[in-house]
Amino acid sequence: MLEVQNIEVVYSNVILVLRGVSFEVRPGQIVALMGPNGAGKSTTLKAISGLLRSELGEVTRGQILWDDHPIQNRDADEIVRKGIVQVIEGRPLFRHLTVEENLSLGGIVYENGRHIRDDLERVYTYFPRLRDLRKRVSGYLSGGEGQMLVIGRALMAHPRLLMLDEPSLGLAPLLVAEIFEIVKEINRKEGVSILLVEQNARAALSITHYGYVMENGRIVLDGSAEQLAANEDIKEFYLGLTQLGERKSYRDVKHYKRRKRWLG
Amino acid sequence: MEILGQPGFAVLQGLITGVLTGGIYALIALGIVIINKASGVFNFAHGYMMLLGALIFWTFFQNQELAPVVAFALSGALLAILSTGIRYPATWTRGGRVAFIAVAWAVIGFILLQTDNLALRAIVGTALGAALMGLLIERLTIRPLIGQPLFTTVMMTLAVGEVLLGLTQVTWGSVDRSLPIFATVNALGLPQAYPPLRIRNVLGGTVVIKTELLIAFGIAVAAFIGFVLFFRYTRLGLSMRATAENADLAQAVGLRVRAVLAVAWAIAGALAALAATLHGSSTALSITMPGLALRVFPAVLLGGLESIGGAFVGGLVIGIAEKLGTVYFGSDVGEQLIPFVVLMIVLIVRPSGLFGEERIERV
Amino acid sequence: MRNRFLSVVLILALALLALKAAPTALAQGGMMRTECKEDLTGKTITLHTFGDLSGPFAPITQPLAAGFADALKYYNQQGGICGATIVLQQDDTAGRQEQTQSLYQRYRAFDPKPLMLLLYSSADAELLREQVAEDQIPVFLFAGSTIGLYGEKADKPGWIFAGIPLYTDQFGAFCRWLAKAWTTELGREGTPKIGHLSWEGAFGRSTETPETTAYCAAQGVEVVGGEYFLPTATDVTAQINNLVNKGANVIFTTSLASGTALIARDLVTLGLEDEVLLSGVNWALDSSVGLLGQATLKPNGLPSTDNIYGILPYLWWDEQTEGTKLVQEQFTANQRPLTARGISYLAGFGAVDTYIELITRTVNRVGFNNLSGAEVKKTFENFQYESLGGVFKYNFTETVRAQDQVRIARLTYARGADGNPIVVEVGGRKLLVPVVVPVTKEFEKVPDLKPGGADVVK
Amino acid sequence: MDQPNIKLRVQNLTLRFGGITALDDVSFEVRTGEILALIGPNGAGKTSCINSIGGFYRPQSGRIFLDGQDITRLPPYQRAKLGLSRTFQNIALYTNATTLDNLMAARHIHMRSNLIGEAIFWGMAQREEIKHRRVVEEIIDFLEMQSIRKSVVGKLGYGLRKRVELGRALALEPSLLLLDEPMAGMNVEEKEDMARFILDIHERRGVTIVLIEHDMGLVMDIAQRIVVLDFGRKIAEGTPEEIRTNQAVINAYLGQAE
Amino acid sequence: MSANIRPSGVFDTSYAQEMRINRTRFDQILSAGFLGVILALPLLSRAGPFGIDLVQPGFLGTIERIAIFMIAVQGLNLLVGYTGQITLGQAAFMAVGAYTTAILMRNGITFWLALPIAALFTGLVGLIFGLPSLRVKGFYLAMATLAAQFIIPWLLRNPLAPLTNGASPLPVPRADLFGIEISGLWLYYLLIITCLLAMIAARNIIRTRTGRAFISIRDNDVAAELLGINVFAYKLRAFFICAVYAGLAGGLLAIEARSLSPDRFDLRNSIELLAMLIIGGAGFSQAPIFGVSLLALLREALIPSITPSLQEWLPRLLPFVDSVNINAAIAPLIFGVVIIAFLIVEPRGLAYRWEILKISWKIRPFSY
Repeated sequence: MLEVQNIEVVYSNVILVLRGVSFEVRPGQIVALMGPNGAGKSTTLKAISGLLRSELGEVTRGQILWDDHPIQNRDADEIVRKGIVQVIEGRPLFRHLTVEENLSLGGIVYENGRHIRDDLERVYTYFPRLRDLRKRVSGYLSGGEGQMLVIGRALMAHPRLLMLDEPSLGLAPLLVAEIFEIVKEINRKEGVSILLVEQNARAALSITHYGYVMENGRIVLDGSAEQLAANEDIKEFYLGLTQLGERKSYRDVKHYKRRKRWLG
Repeated sequence: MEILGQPGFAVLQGLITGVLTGGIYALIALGIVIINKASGVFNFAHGYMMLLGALIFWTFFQNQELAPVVAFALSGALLAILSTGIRYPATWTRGGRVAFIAVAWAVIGFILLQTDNLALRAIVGTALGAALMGLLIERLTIRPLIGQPLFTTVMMTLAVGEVLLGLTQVTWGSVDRSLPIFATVNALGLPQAYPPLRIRNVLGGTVVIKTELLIAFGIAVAAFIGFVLFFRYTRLGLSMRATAENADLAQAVGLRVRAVLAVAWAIAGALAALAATLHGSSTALSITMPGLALRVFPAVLLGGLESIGGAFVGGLVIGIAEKLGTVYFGSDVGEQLIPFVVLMIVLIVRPSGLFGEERIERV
Repeated sequence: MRNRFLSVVLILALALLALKAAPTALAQGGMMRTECKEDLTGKTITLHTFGDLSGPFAPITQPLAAGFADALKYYNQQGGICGATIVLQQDDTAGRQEQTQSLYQRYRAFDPKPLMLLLYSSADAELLREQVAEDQIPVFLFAGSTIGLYGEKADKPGWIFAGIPLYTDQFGAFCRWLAKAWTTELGREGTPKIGHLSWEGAFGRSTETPETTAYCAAQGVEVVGGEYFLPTATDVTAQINNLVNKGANVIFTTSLASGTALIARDLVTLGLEDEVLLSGVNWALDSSVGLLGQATLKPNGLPSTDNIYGILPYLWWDEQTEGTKLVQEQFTANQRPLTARGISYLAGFGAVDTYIELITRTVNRVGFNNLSGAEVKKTFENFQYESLGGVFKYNFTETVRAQDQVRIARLTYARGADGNPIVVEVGGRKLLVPVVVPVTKEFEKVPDLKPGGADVVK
Repeated sequence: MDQPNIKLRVQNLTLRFGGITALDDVSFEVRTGEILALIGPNGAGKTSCINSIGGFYRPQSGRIFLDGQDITRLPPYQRAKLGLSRTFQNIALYTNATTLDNLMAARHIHMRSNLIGEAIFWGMAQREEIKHRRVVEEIIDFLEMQSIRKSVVGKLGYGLRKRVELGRALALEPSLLLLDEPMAGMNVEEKEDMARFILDIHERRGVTIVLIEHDMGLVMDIAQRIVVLDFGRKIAEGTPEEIRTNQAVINAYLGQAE
Repeated sequence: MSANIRPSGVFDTSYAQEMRINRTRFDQILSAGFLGVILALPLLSRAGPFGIDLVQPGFLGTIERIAIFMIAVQGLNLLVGYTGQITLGQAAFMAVGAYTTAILMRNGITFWLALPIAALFTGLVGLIFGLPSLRVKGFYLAMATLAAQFIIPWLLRNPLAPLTNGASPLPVPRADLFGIEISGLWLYYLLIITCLLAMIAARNIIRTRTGRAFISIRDNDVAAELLGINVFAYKLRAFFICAVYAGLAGGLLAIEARSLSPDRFDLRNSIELLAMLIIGGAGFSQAPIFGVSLLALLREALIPSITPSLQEWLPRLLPFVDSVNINAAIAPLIFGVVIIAFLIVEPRGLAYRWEILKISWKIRPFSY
């Protein structure tokens, strides 16, 4: 249902960030987008969700199809209305508003606003902790609670595609597992497709159906979760395993590291 | 009967007048606060919006022949602009929207053309005109700057002020105008201001309460209660608070940030016109009006830039400080120094104003 | 809209004819213009002027610009200056001193250099005082600034000449009259005690000086102090209370249009309209005050601004003379709005007339080809002239740089034959017609109250 | 009173915000020349602890000693002068300045030039500028940042920004370095680079390091001792091996071993 | 900005060389040429030695004021653009400098001593009004400085009236150098050279220790503090420098205008100085050059020169509007519209656009 066809993104008319990225997300799928920092993963998400424009970026070539209609370079709020919601990296909250107000804002775009009560209840069933915190000013939430809140807020808009940017960033191992469990549950119960950008390849591959690896603004590798997990390069660079399948110690990293890059 | 060396009735008089003029200050502050709340922009053009708004009111109030036509055109333009931003029920067809606008326009036009009540017509016409002014300012000058440094936008409001000044000059010239709205008609057929309320023999003298200031104060109070409820309980109010805090994020969660900003500017435009008209009714409509907005800045800060209630309290505090300062230290100290001294003290004691939101900071 | 204003003006003219106390005694004969010795047909002479058209003083300066425009049109039809066409070079300072400075630098660089500069703000004159002297450009100023005319210590007459008396001198003349008229004409008891209540700034503060206070005391009038307010003020009751508490029974104001109207209004609010006499410099008697003051009526049904006393150093619109008739005709012909029928328009018109006379005399003396600022100044320094046939009377000398003949007058409203105020209708709103009535019939010389002046009480 | 080999001593630290207790009577020591890891679940108070040591938060009670000197009441910039330096969880670089300027700014406490000298720039100020530039260039070399020397850091990728931040902390020439999640959001390869840099800093420059990190593999590999916090309390302290098997830690934080 | 993009063939072989302000030949020629033209302008005017009349003397006055306001705006740039603090009181600080210079000169102290004393004194006043920056941030700080903007003129008008003539103007004596009166060309060169020195000093401050501390505070004050910068002391230092620049500009304005009044330093002027900075591009050292030139030329040269023709044909275009009203409206309308246009086209300021232009020139013919 989402098809990204060979897009190029340029910032401030000078900086070329994406050099022809193509991939697709099918209904009900969880798709992961992996790759090192600066590969262009976040930019790809922003290109889809229309958030590039506030950063002076622009899709200059290629197209993004949503249900076979092009949606590149549209306004962000319009994209949200079409059913694509991005959860931005860094867990941005309306810090001076309460948890419940934050959630309501997520639902404000949903045409039948009067169902907002039901929607809140639905979010609280996924994230029971938010119910206890609902009158709390969100600026005082911890990282994990914040992550729950932003995912909950996105759910309020009844998305058909949920895009998560680094949900595990800076979270404790237990919390990462919890969040990913909920994401999986949301995918299963709501039938929401999920596009996941994640550094934590182990966690990502544990829940995804399909994955793409990006480097330098290009897709360099793709495959099902199983295929990727079995790939030697993925093992070494993203899972930290040696050829023998054991994790190597960070103490043993040498100065003359062997670097391997796909393509160039 | 003396209070701290000054005649008691004079002190009381200063206090009462301070509270009442503070009401007008508060309304002006409210207009500035609302734009700041929605878009984070400190609006230097507010004084000029006041001038233009009040002159629109004057035109409707003064002119029986031309004004209805102007109002009719105005309401059409306003509806046309709004129709691009209003969210209709999704099921409406294009024809339905056109019909809706046509009916709305006809209703407004009917009120404007039929009524003999100058004041009613002026109020409707001004509300439309001032809201249109706000919308146009937002659309033409503020919207192109979304995502740009905040100070650029603040400077833009300054430039807008200059343009508004030029426009008022072209259209109305710069002579002072009287605006007797709170008045009856006397035997000669002249408008006669409502007599002030006099309370005799209080603290050794007579204390008077200007009726027009009292009415203005009442309107201000009503406006404030309305806005507090608006921001607390309506979806639009919530959207505005969200947009003010983080416009990029608001857009990301799907708010129509532009529409929200446009509405905020329209409201501010109408508020500017209201405050200016009330002020004009107590003295005169003068081209010096924008200077009044500058004098209200301390009130805005005193209350806190984002606080509706704060704007109200700030307005009153500045009003009272001015008048009591005048009673005790003379006008050159009272009106020109005291408000700023009060501001300095408050800012040092409470850096984000009396009711401003504490910044939530984390490292 | 135009037609309506026109009709208003016609109604006004009729109303004025009905005035019972038309002071015809003051009407002058024909208008005296010096004969030209040289025919300048085909030439152009520029009148240079800049000032605050869009800043804080704009309410009063806009009709001035209208006066310039209409006078220029009229006099050019009449043959300009000995046949030469008068061209207006006009700019706006928006009340900003940098702009004044920069405009002046442009103007002084014009080729040919301006023969005279027409200014109307005290601040501009004070800023440019030294510079115009260096560049030898005389200035005709429509404000009464002591420093501008005579320098910081008031001992150096410069290149600036004022069309109205110094504000200090105006105040002195008012004290002198007040002392005499207090119990007799005004029928008051006790002694007059004046409080100043004026706009903040150089203009508003110009009347409250040690010299004026001492002079008034010598006349038997006590000055109890001063209070100031900003043009944006909503209310001056606190200031009035302060002055009254100090014993003031007269308030003297140096402010324009809405400022004076606000004081009048708050006097009524406080119920002091009969106890406290409102008075002011020449600007306080302007029609703008009379129009604005109608929003509040006194208990007797007349506007709050009825019976403001003040200084009238020129003839007023209602005084039937050839000059006022001419101005009235042009005013009507150009369909000027009622709001412009004040001192500014009159001053603008008179200034053009004065300029013509000034240049004519200079041309007669030195010839067109030798015209220069220095020569115009020489003419100015010995300039006895009744502009517009006596509407403005000038008597400048080596040491006297300001107009110095005044009457005391009163702002009131036109009455019909039945003694009731005349009500006219403008655009659906009913209005009374403000008029200025001289209280003293004869012009008198003002006391000289600049520092070190002849009448300063030691 | 402190033994000479104690670099930093945190004594009974308690910190509250409003009603929330972020740190509850926390005490631990950092020995000179060791790498100490501070771990714990989110909201356990790790960052609050670092912020208290750095001076950004004022604890309600408890004391902090650096090299035996009580620094509890010192403002942050004074602590920096005593050799304390840190990086931030959410990168806190000077985003509109270049890498070079970011590092040069951290040389602040080592520079002596005065305003007038700077305004003229000739002589003293210029010589000093060049002297410190050399130090900074060494660090740039050390962290392999030559190619981004003059890039505005706001435009750099996340991993590079983390590295610039480490460089800036180093430019202070600290004796104690506080690293708040230096490897968050990195993939394994980048983590390896970073780990190498941290070990090099530790070995070659002899800097004592306090490290907050969630990646257990990494912590276990490079830390010499570990302090575990949960709900503002210290629940364990010891070598990686001891922590790995500590039941309280497993319950609160690690969950089932991966 | 990508300052590392340079034409190929330009290498630095020492740190000193790399630290130069103009590192490429292009930059050097451009700035030398620009300065040359500015210095040569008066020679081409009527007052010059050649007696040719190419440059209007009025235009020289405009350049003088541009030089003066550039100093004030550069001070503002250090505080607002580099340190991230906001002040709405720059005009009031200029007033302090101007009045101090004038009062000292009127008491017989030579201009050459009065000016530095005034600048330093203004710096101290700036320190006082910088004190709220300890507690207050952002727009609240702007408003605390707004208080300065009202309190200082009030002091000048009321309690200090015996020294300042109150609301009335204060004449300023002429400055002289070894008996030569500083006026005309001398004044022009004095102002240009002072401005140049002030610009260089600012540039040097920006690129050394203090400047980096300022930038640290602007970009991240918490990090700056934790990394050893005494944030409050440096904020105060920024206020001090800002006020010293304002004082310097004020002192020069005193001898240029030769007559001072408190009205000349009101809030409008402060805001306009800020507008000059924003339009020029806050945080770029060339910002004052662009911002001040644009606004001053617009107000003093462009608008007056097109006003006559507008006065001619606008009333014909709008016959139903009184021509008097049109004349009064021309200046604010044009001024406002031009600023709006510039802000929309280049919201980050002209200096930013200039940098982009230079880069695209260097990497031509590629657009990226």
